[in-house]
Amino acid sequence: MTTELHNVRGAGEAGAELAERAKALLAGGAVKAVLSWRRDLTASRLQPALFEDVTELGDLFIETEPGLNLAVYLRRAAVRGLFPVSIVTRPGDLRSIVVLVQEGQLKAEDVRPLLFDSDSSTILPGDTLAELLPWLRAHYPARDFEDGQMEAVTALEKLTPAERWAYWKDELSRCIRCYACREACPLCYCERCIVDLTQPPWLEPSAHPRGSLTWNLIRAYHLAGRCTLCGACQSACPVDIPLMVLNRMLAHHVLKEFDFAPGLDPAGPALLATWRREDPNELFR
Amino acid sequence: MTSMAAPAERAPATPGTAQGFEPRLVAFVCTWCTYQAADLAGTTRLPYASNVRIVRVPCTGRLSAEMLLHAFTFGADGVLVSGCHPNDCHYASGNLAARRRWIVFARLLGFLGIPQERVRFAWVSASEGRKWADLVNAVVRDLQEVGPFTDYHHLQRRTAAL
Amino acid sequence: MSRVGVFLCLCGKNIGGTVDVTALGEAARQMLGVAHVEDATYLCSHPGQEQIREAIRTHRLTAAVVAACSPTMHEATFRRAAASVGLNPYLVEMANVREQCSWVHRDVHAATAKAIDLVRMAAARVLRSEPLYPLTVPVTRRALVIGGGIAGMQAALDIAANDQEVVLVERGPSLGGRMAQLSETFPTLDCSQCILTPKTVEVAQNEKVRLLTCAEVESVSGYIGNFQVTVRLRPRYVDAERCTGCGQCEADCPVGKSGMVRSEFEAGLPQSHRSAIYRLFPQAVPNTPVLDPETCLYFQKGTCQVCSRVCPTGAINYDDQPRTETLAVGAIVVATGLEPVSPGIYGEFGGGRYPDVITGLQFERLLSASGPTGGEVRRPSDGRVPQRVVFVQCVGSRDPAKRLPHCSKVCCMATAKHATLYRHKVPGGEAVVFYTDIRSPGKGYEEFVRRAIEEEGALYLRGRVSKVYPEGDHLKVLGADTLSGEPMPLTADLVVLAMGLVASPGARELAQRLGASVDEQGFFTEAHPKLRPLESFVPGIFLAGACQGPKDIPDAVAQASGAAAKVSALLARSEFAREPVIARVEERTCTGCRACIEACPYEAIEEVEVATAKGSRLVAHVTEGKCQGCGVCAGVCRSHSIDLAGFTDQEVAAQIAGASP
Amino acid sequence: MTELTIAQNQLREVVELLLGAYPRVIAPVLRTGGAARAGETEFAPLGGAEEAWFAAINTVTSMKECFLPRSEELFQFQQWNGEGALRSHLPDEQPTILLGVRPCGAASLPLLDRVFLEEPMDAFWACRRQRTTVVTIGCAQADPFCFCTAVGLAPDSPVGSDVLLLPRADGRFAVRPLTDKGHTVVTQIKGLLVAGGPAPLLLAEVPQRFSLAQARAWLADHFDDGPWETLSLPCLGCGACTYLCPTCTCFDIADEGKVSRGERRRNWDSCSLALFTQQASGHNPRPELWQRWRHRLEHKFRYFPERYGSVGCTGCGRCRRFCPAALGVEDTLARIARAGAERSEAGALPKV
Repeated sequence: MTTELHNVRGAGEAGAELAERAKALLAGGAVKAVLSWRRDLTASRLQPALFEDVTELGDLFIETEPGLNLAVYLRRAAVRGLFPVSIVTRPGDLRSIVVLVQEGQLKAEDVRPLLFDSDSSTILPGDTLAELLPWLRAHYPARDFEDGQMEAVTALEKLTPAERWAYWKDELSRCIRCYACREACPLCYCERCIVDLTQPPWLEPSAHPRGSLTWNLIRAYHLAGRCTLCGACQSACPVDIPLMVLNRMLAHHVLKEFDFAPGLDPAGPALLATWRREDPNELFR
Repeated sequence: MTSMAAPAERAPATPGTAQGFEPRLVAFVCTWCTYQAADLAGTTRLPYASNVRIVRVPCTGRLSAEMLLHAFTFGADGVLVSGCHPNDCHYASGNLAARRRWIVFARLLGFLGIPQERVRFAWVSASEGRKWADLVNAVVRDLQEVGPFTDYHHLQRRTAAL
Repeated sequence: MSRVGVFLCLCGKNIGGTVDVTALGEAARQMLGVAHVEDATYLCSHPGQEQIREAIRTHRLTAAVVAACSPTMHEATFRRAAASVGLNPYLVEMANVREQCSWVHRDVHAATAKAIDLVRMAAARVLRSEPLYPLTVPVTRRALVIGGGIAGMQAALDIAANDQEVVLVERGPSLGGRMAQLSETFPTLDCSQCILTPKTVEVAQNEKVRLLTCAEVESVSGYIGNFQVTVRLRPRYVDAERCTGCGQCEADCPVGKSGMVRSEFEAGLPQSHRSAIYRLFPQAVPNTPVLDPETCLYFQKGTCQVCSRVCPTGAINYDDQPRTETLAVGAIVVATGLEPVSPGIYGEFGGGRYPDVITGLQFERLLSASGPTGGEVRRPSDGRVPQRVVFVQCVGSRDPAKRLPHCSKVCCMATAKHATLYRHKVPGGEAVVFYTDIRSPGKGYEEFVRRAIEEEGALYLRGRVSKVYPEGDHLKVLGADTLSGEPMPLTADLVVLAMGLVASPGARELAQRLGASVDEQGFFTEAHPKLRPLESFVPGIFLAGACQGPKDIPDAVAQASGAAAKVSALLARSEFAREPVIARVEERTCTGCRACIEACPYEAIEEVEVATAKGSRLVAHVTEGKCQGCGVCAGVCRSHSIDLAGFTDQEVAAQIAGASP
Repeated sequence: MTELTIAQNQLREVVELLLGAYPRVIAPVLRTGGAARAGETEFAPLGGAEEAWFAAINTVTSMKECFLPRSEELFQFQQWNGEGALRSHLPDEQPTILLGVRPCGAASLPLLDRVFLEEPMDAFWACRRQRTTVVTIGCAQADPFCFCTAVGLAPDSPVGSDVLLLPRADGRFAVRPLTDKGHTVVTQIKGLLVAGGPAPLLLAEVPQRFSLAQARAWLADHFDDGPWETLSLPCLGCGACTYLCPTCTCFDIADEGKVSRGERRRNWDSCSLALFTQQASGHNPRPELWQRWRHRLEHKFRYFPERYGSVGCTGCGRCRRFCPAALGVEDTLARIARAGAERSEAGALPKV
């Protein structure tokens, strides 16, 4: 059953190149460690791993499907102690690193990202944010909304509010409040999540439908203009809640309304901390 | 502890007077513009629906999305946010920062299927007592149409008998 | 244990006539934390206030709810009453049951139900309130005025008149600003220099005013009452202590004799020139010349040194160095003025290309008795007296296409003045004015314009000019009379463009250093367009004169005096008290994401390093003196790690929950 | 020897009979909706027999939830000046049948009984346990995450079940009532049962990938010096494994509403979450993620057996199957068991 969901991707050509690039960085002393994947106990899924030794790089794998975002490990003391580190990323992952830099959580010089592009199945040239940003900007945010990616969002938008409410009530009632979505998100780095605040208790901590609905609503809202659509939250969710539908809807909304796309400019503004006089005013009577 | 007797406080529980459903409306207003407009409606004796309960803050920029949800959690059928008109903010740009926030938040609520009648936003300046009265009447009327927000209030308890 | 007292005001029949105060009192008695309930006919009266004081004492109340009129009306009254018997004033909360209840609802049942909710909300809120104490901020009793034009000088003199120290910083070598360049002033046509010079002298002689010329503000830190300003002083190369202002250096400078360098003060008129060591104008204050190393032969080629040889007092110092000085001031007045738009952006008029197409400011210098022509109107190309002058208005004003949508306000009057003075000086000459609308509000202004038209014979044409080009030794002006709809081609000897006005160069950079903001034309933004026109967004930084928008002399002077009054009020005490409604950071949970820093309209939040168990990290820190208490930071903080005293999360949450039974 | 059997394709008829006999029948149902994954099931009260779905290897959330809901109201309260009132909410006592549990799920019940039925006894747990009959279906299939055999269980373990249905090679289940409640069930469905001759069971192969003894020995020795930071590196510190775990019992008590009126609820809580051990003083005895991962292992494989005599794990594999980072207790146990084995050979602490 679940083995199909987390396919192990063979190293392949891109994998071989990745190993070489990682090796060069590690052997050359440019980084102290490489954050990538290795196979788990039964070779069923890939598991994050920190490689400090060149001789171990034979175990290095790359997860080519969107899912766990290794950038989440950059806040770990064990990893920070090894800065600068190289980190294997997909575009959404790399953009989350850009947001981390923008929000003062990370210094650009502490990471040497390697970027896997699933469209071309290649590891792109360059291993610094500065080198990789032009490629990101050339392809994003357009790629986030092309092809069938907006299908689920559009389908929901065609429903009546009552139908949408029923849909989300059903989906979100499944939430067990394990916060895997939060812990898997590189941008959910709050020292104390709003949901854990008890004085005042803004959000109900209980896994009843209302508590779970408000939790998931606020989670998405707190990522508005920040979420880089890496998909880590949804893939982490043990009960398979379609969180990416919410995230993608908001990402598309802020692009349309505010011409805003996160994770492309480490010196850019934060969407909800800034404003423009020409922001739309239709909502207000 | 005695039984669940209703305390005297609860006697006149339902706001408003008219027959039928009387929605509970919580309004978050800034102290410089809309609160003054509500005062002006009072000094000019403009009658309007009694369903509104005002929470006063310095600036609409002070409000967070959690506060609006909190109002629903505590029984509101609708929420209204109102502050100074764009460019008239006492704090220069607090309402402009708020505007972005509410555009995004309202979009999210709409996508979840919460009817737009339940969360309203307006700019009402200190001189617009009439606009305030009309606004409250209009919002209350809309809420009467969409009915009580039992979808949310009664969502709490898990129905599956596990 | 909290003991809340609830005080219900009947306000005669104002409240009591609509709200069933007895039922309200009974309901209030059931509310959690309420220890005492009483009512009165008029709580705001002296006996009413005494009733509150007495109840606070007798029932040992720890907080109070006053259900009465709007807090705008009497919050201060009741808070004072509570404070007088030792209850912190911020533990008094009002429930607005008059303006927002009894006056707007007629049904007793509904109004009473609402009043109960409002009292419950207030009681729930005040249970979560905490005592707050006024913040006191020490004040450095010295002001800084930036800009030595008429506004800056007026502000400095007015502040000094209150016996307060002022430092006046001027970028140029001497005082006077734009006004010094004007020939006569509208609508009285008195000589600009004549009324300006006494002011400049007064500034120079005032013991409370310290004048720094060739000086620019390099950086500003701190906040209201406590600014640290670093000023950069460019070298003058002339020792002011030794210089007697005899003018020998200026007269003998070979650069001046060569006529190679046009005078900036003369608005770059081709007839004008200056020396490499010079004063802007003869009456300049200070009267010490300044040496311009860009044009000085010694600095450029290593030769000459004529000035040093001819100086009778040995005041020339080629080794003079730039230096910086840090000033501690409590308030800042910005008076950096304006400048005309460059005519070059209107290629169709040929300004800057054809010598006889000049700007209004250049025409001022042609008219000025101290100007390059000695006050005779002679055209730059050949020195002939122009027989027909065409004045074009709104060049660089009211032009959204050039991103100059604003009206420059003074040009209509300036052009009327120019036409009048031209007609005085060249009695047979024709003055033709192309105008958009004539804007002449101001005392005696409209009369002045009418005089120019009716008595001085200026020909006013409502219309636009599409092109100016040379034809022989004349200029062809392609105008159109928009009233008749007729094209109106004219031949002219001289064309004067009434250039639009924008903020002085560097205003935007200065605003950044000050933390203030400017609009698209570089004009400083006032804290409120109607009610706080003299204040910038930054507390303690005030605006005077044309840095805020185009202004004529009386407006600039009036605003300067107003700003000075604000400064003097601030500097009158060694510390000032302010409302304690400010933001505060919970450092333990702040992640340093910078959202609040970006969102704060006042730049009141900065990153500071705090020690942690594992080293240190950056968190937000609120500068109390800068924070204005809007709470935008609190609204944007995802982890709610920044809160607003007086409107805390706890208080607002309790109030919201209190709205339901 | 003969035993009671039923055809494997007659399960729906069983459900129908039980629906007639018990007010509440809970069984795995196919999850509707979802983002990406198909074929997953969860326990839910059945509206009709057709809803039951026994094809999945296991449900996503464990059957624990039928006894310890993710969130439940304990009582409602109200207080006003000087007075207050409570209204308690014990679960109903309607007979309930829980059908389609796997042996690794049923086996957790005796473990949890020790926790909840100890004094002071948990009335909510006791009530639900008392009313519920557990019908377990042995496993004909396993996936790479199943590891019941490593913790002393098997695809046909009877522990905790009232009735055990075991797949036989002849396409029938062997039906084995184990308790009085189980016999009652058999009576209810006796019309479908046939006495059959002996036939071999067709059970899943669940390889034993580590030695529990070696892992426990290592745990006992390396609380302080184990390479915990390395072992726990993939762990994100979420609560997914604990919430899906059939033997995790931790809960939090939360009041919802306001001081004057609200309800007290019991919610699942997780030792993986950073604030789980946060104290009012601000002190947190397990602030680091690796400490929490260590605690989870030590609790299940050292403290639990020390106190109750058996490990607090049934090898269901959910913690690894659904871990966002593909970690899970088996991963760590296998690594440390290997380390324990190598150590006993080489006498030194090997790299994990």
